[in-house]
Amino acid sequence: MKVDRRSFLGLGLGAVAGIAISPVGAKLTDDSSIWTQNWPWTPVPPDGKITYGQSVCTLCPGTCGINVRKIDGRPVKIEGQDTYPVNNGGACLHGIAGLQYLYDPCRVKTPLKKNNGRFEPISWEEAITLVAGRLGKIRENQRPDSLACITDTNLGSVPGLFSHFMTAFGSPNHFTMQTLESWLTQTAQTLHGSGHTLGFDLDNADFILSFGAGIIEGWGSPVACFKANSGRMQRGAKFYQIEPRLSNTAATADKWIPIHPGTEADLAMAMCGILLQENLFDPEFAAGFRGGLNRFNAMVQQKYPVDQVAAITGISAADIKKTAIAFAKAKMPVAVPGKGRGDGAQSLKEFAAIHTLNCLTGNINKKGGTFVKPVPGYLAFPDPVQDAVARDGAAQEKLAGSAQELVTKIHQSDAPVVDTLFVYSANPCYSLNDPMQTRAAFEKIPFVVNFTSFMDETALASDVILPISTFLERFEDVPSKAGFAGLVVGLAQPVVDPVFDTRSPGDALIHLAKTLGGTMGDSFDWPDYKTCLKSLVPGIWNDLSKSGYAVVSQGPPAGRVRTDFAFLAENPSTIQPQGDADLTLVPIDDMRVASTAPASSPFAIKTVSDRVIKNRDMFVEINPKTANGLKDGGFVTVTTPAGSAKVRLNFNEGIMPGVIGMVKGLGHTFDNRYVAGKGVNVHELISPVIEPGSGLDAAFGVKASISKA
Amino acid sequence: MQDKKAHKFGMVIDLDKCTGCGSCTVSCMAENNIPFKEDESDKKDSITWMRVYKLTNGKSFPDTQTAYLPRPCQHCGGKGDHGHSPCVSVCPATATDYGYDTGIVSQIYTRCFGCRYCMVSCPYHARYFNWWDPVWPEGMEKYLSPNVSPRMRGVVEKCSFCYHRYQLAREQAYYNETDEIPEDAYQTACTTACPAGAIIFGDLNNPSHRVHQIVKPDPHPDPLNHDVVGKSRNPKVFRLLERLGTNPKVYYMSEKEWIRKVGDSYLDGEWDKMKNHHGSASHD
Amino acid sequence: MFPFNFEWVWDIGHYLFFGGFWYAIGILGAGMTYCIAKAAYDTVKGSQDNHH
Amino acid sequence: MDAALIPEGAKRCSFPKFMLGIAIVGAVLLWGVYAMLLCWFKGLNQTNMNDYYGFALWIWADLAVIAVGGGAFFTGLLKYILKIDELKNIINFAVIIGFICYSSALLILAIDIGQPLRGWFIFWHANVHSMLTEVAFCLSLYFAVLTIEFIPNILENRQLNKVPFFHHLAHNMHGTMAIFAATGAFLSFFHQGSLGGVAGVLYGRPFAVREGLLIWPWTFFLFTWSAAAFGPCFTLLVTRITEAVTGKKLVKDNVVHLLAKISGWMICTYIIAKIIDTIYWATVTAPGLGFEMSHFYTNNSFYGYWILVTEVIICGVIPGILLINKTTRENHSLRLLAIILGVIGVCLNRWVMVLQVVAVPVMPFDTWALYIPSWQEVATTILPVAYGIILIAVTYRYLPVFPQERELNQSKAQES
Repeated sequence: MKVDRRSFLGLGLGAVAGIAISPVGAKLTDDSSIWTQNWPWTPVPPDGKITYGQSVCTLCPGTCGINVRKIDGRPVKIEGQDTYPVNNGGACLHGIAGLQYLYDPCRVKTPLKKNNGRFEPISWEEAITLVAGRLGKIRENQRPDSLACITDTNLGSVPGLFSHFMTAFGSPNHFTMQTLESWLTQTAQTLHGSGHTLGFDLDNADFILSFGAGIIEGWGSPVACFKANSGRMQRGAKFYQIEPRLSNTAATADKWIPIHPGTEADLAMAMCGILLQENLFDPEFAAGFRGGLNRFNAMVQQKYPVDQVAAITGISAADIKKTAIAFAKAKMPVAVPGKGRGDGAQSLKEFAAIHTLNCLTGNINKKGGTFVKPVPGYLAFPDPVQDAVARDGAAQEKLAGSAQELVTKIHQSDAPVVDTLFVYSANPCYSLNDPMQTRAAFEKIPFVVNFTSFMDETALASDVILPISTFLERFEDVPSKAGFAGLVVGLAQPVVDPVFDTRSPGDALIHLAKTLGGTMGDSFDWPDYKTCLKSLVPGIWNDLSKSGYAVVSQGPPAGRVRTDFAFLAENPSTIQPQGDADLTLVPIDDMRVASTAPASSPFAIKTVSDRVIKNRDMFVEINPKTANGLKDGGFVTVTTPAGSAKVRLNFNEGIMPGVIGMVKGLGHTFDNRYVAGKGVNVHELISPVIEPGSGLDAAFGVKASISKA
Repeated sequence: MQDKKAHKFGMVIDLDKCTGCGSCTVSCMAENNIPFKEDESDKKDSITWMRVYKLTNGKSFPDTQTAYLPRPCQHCGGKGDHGHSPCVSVCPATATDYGYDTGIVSQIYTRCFGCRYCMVSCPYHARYFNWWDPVWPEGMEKYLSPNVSPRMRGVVEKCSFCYHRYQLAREQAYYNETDEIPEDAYQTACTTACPAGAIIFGDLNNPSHRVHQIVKPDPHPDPLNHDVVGKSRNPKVFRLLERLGTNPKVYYMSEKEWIRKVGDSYLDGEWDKMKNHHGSASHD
Repeated sequence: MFPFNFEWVWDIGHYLFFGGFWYAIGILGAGMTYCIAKAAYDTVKGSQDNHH
Repeated sequence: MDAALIPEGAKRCSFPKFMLGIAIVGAVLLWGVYAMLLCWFKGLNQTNMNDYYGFALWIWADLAVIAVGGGAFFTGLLKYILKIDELKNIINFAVIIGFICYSSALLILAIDIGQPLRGWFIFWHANVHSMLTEVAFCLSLYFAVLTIEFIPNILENRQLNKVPFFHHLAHNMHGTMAIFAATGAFLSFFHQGSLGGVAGVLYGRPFAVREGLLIWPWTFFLFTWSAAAFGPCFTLLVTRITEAVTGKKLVKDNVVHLLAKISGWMICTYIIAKIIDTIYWATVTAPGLGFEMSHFYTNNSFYGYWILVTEVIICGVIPGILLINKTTRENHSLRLLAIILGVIGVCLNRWVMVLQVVAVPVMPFDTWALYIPSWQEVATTILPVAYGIILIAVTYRYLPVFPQERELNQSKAQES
């Protein structure tokens, strides 16, 4: 057949018409829509049986009970546990995002050994043998005290096991990071003798005078504090917040009293003076005062006259007086120390002065008061078995008063101070002031063993990494701490099998001790950590295993409390911020940003305001009056004696003129694109200042200048 | 099966208790399989069904005051509370719908073709578009919940008042052979997460529920603006942009006048005339 | 679009909207059908004309 | 080379020169196509739109091309229904411009939606209460009408017209065109209106919301009216450009003057309505919701009162007056100025009703949101322009678009 143009056109049109009316088009159209609803790269979570697992969150000192919803054994959601006596339902954002830590891109998946600056995977057996070999040599050289250890806290059986390990090994050099709990213990020890710590009955107090404590910024046990804050509104209890910046806590307070940063101790001293002068102290409680109340009184009257303190603090004399009197006249007043989360650099003087206010009111160990309570003693550790080498080593003097002081010492010394360092659940290379110095110090330590779940800054500076299971994958006793009034011990339990080749830190230590053998093996005569834990908590194991927690104490502690004024009567000097620039830079604690280890989760970072982080740049808060023609949002360089950083300005009418603030917990440098590489680590701009006497870092801030970048 | 009596699920958020901690936002993200990107600092393309806004009274130091306002989808009943929410009435493909039995504004992801008209219609910015395909870091997709399907790119999503929890509660009620869904059997993820107890959720139609008791919704239209129904008779309680007539089911509560004022727009001097007007009851 | 779509409601909105729609479709369809048919008819008739 | 396809008696440039022109514009077109493919395959993250700017440059482009494409329906209405016969000399071109505008609008919509493969849900699962549904239905149908109106012109191509069936089809379609045009006018009225309704029904957006008649807010009528008023301006403008490019006079002055005069009166009446609407909105509607007018025009770095003045006075009142006044209308330069201002005015109006609507903060603690389109958005918006130029070039070359072309240029050819 001859195909001419006309029939060709006809055929073409016919074909088009034919296809158009056939079901092919409709079918393809329908298929396309179905395909877009089932794109293979969009995950479809498998369904299954719903079960729940209970555990305790250990991401912060808050120790909240959590409830994990699982689908066919796969955890899908963390929520607060309604019956847990710390948080009573509810959880903070970090805990709720806990599952992101389980699958975190920078989880350490297997033991690692550093070889020429690069990590290579090794087996657990190899790793333990490697560490044991090193430790064996140290003992051969009769220098067990050259093993040091930094843990996040000293409470609970796992830090206890590290302590046990150190003692058995023969080293006094076990340090903890500075936490609110360590401050409180130190304060209680100074004023009431060792073995004490402080708790605050915020649930019942009727007047809370907070010296910068971020009651809703993560201070203490955050969820418990949030609840206390809601509760006090319902009760009509008064809440005064004294701090340089209108924090969220200050914003919900009945009264916000702005104060020049770092002068809180002076204010507290002046208030003590007013209470003493106006005879507003409790004579009955004062009967237990020791160490020179009169001397103390004379000193504060002389050194902290209200007018002078008014000038120092920037609070009017009338306000200081009014506040002090209102506080003293309240039925159940509580003065709360610990700026922000309470774990930053502060001074013992400040803590002691503030707590002295509590002591003067006499509202101690009463409902709605401050609890001077014994440090948790529920753990029954057997005495470690020491050989001669260990006994000699353990008798040596402790190298430093704090982890910060240790690091400073290592950094400054030419001779090796520490041969081997253990780090557990802490990130000193990030969260100590001047982390550059910390990293340099770590360089100088020949062998760093890190027990960690995450490849953080300190892990990167370590030589061997022993990957630790997260709180969702292991057993651990978790005592309440950080100013919580009672003592609740919770049981963290595995809600899921370890996702990677990780172990409980207790198991790792037991394994290590057994490999070392000898008295070390004898000291760690447990088959595994779970058995060990059971034997350590004989009194409460039943409660722990049955209900997941044990209430060891609640309500006011019994017994008389003695108060020793010797420390304050000496009038220790107030630590001044370093430098001579015009502005004072202070770190800001933001509830949405985790400031210590582990770092924030991707979800938490997602909630952070675009006035804190924008793209990769970070903001500093500044009062517009202080900005001197610089623009809101503009780039500036902040310079302090420790260093400088390029940041953006965030005009905030809620920060005192002359003060600039930077959120703590950002500027991580490890490999996690969701969390790290955003902003600046404020610790980079602050050098540590060791407080004489306490050995603690008291650099609460630093003098800074800003200039257009 | 239709419930005998229609529910009207709603929320009261106590802004004085709200600490701005962000737990509600994270709980919502974890519950509803909301993805995250490397950079979430552009809040205009960051999916947060529950977003917490920071409020300020605009005064300078030291009189400045701040507060936080969590903003889920307001589940508007629309003008006159007839179910024609701003978004539902504009969706061309019926991909978002008003549940007359629950008062919940739903979103059908597989129906939505991404025209974004609903987002333009919503003055609360409660609606979010999936500009990207959701991607989880390797292995992290294991925590995804099967109760809420992850969304594909190119569709709009928003808070559903955790509708899947309502379905579970209804199933449970069915097993228990009752029509009644107890107040605590259906609570949204943000409510249960809030550590400050600032969020209260329940049935606004049920006098035994706390939301009803706090809000005391006025069943009659506001005599000043007939589009507004369900105004609170509690002088401390307000709704966002109530004057537009969107009739949200999310109520806010504060003792502070400046916070209540910042919830809506007022002409100069208008606030003082209007602030004490709370529904028809006050005129009785 | 069609009464068998589940979101279809027999209400005034649907009567008016789809009434208008199907009416317009009808007019256009009928008009084009007429034109094509008439053109075909004219072509057949016209081709005879061309042989004149 | 292609002489056999060129209309009889018409002079056209050489084929290589023509192809060179097409190639240049084609390059721009390909750039647009590349951006379009990026948007389809990578998703709308290629744009600078965000959750505040769900509607942005594309929706503006959509509204603008439909507004200026309104010349087709309005000229059709005048020609076929009101029987103003002079307009037969420009109707073909008006239809082609309309066809380009509407096909562009549909293309942009296909790029704009997040799930293009499900775009047909708007028909299948139609929500009759949505203005956008009305837009989609009327737009698609009216595009069908424009295609029907365009077909006879195509069939009049010298070669195609030799096919008897096509010849008859073209003839018959001309005969029935009044019915199609009437349907088109009806559809246009609704979709132009519902595009206005898109903004007007947004009662959550005090900047956009308007009271109205039954279910239709005032913007519904204002949009229809403005499309009818300014559409012919665009037809005249494109005609003028085509004349400039080809260097020929293609439409007689009396036709141009007539259309310009009609457009002028439409603009004047529209702008009076627009001014009344603005005053009512600014003094009654918005304040009733708690908003002072100044809220919408201050506290941001772009949207000021200038935009209102430009849209209503400079690009509304002025072109209206220039076009109703015989002297200014018949002055070449002033007429050109008027139609350019008119086109800018209607485009600005569409911009305001889309982008300023979403830029204005509504919650008292919200902030202004400003936006700059990404290159992908710009390229895909220029794509239809390139496509339009090519289509006009091809149709002008091969179809008898301008019935007066021969007459107007014969004398000229003889003179030279």
